[in-house]
Amino acid sequence: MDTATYFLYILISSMVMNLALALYGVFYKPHLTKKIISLTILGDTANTFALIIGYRLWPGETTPSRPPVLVGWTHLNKTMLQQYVSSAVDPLPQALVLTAVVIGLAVTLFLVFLALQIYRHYGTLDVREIRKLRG
Amino acid sequence: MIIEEVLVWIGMIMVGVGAFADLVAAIGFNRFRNFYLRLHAATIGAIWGAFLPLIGASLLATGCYCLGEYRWFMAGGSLVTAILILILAPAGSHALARATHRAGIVPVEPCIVDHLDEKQCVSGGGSG
Amino acid sequence: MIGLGEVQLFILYILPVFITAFILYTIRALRGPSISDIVLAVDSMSYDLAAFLVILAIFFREPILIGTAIVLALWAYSLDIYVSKYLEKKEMGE
Amino acid sequence: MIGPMEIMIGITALAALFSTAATYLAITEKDLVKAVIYSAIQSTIYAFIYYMLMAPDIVLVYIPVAVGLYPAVILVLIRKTERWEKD
Repeated sequence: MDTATYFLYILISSMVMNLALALYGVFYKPHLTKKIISLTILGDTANTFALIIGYRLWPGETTPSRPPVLVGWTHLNKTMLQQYVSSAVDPLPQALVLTAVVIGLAVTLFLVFLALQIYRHYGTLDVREIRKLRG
Repeated sequence: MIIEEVLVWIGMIMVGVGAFADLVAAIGFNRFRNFYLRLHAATIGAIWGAFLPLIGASLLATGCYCLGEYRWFMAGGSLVTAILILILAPAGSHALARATHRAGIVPVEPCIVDHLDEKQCVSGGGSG
Repeated sequence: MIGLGEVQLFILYILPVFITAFILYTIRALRGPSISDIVLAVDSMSYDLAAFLVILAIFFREPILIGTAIVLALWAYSLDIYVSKYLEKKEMGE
Repeated sequence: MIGPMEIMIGITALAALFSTAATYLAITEKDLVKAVIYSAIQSTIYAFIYYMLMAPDIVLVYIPVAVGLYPAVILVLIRKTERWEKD
């Protein structure tokens, strides 16, 4: 196997481990604040998967792949444009992730104030005690 | 043409010294045994490890023609980052040390006299 | 005349020193005994990471990558201030 | 064969391994303030991974949100409720 592919497999395996740990935190931890922290980690890991899909390996041995921002467009000719297109990463997952990060912030703020109201109403944030208090 | 080469050499030397200072600060973070002792290592890591290589990167980007037309943008960005780190890092460390001493969560261990709070002073804390 | 190849080779040689330093910083940040140790370690790690990002931008020859370092330095400082205000037992707005 | 491309992707993989350690500590920590700060370490490492995946605009948005605003908001929540997670 190629060495770069091996390192990419290590990266993807670590991200899968992060996803499993965050899902464990969301499902099995009884405290609501810990659930919110795990939910932020879960969202960030999903965004990282979307970015890994759009990544491209280096086109040459010493020419790195470029970010999808066209710098120096004032004196542009056709060969420069061809070289840019052949070495830039995919911009579509980055646009999607840019939206998802901000929406995740809004969802987290809503959950934080919901947890605050739960604490004012029940006096605790433990899920087991809240379930006990309901009846 | 000689001035650009001198700028690139000075920048490379500054980046090398910054990397070495980074290593020294990281070893100090792992070798010191108390929070108030680790503040010294944090000082080295912030000034010699971040401010100096940023200035060196600014000089290197100024002198290197090979970076293209946008090397002035790179030099200005790294210079602004260096000046911000020079202002912000001591302020942040000082605020954190003051809050830690007021909260009293870390005992002042190699201590001779503590004028702020006498109860936190652990006397005879070995050879600090 | 020093070209880009010599500068890139120098950055490749200086790279393991930075990597060792970041590994040691992360170890201290993960096993610090108190909260202040963790925050101090992540603070110093963020400042050094800003310098490392600028050096990598010179290696990649991309001027658009410079702007991330200044953002990282500023918001690591804000993390310091938040945790200090929490430790001093004050509300966040004071 | 180790070239510059393999070195750069290797650094990214190493950062991903450390982010897994930070995530494990953030999930299994009883002190919630420590959990928040471990989450901040994980966010810093993720920002570095995004940088190495050539997404500087994502880094510009992600650092203020995940290093700056998430710990502030969750520290306000912990200040107003309770700090320790009971077993």
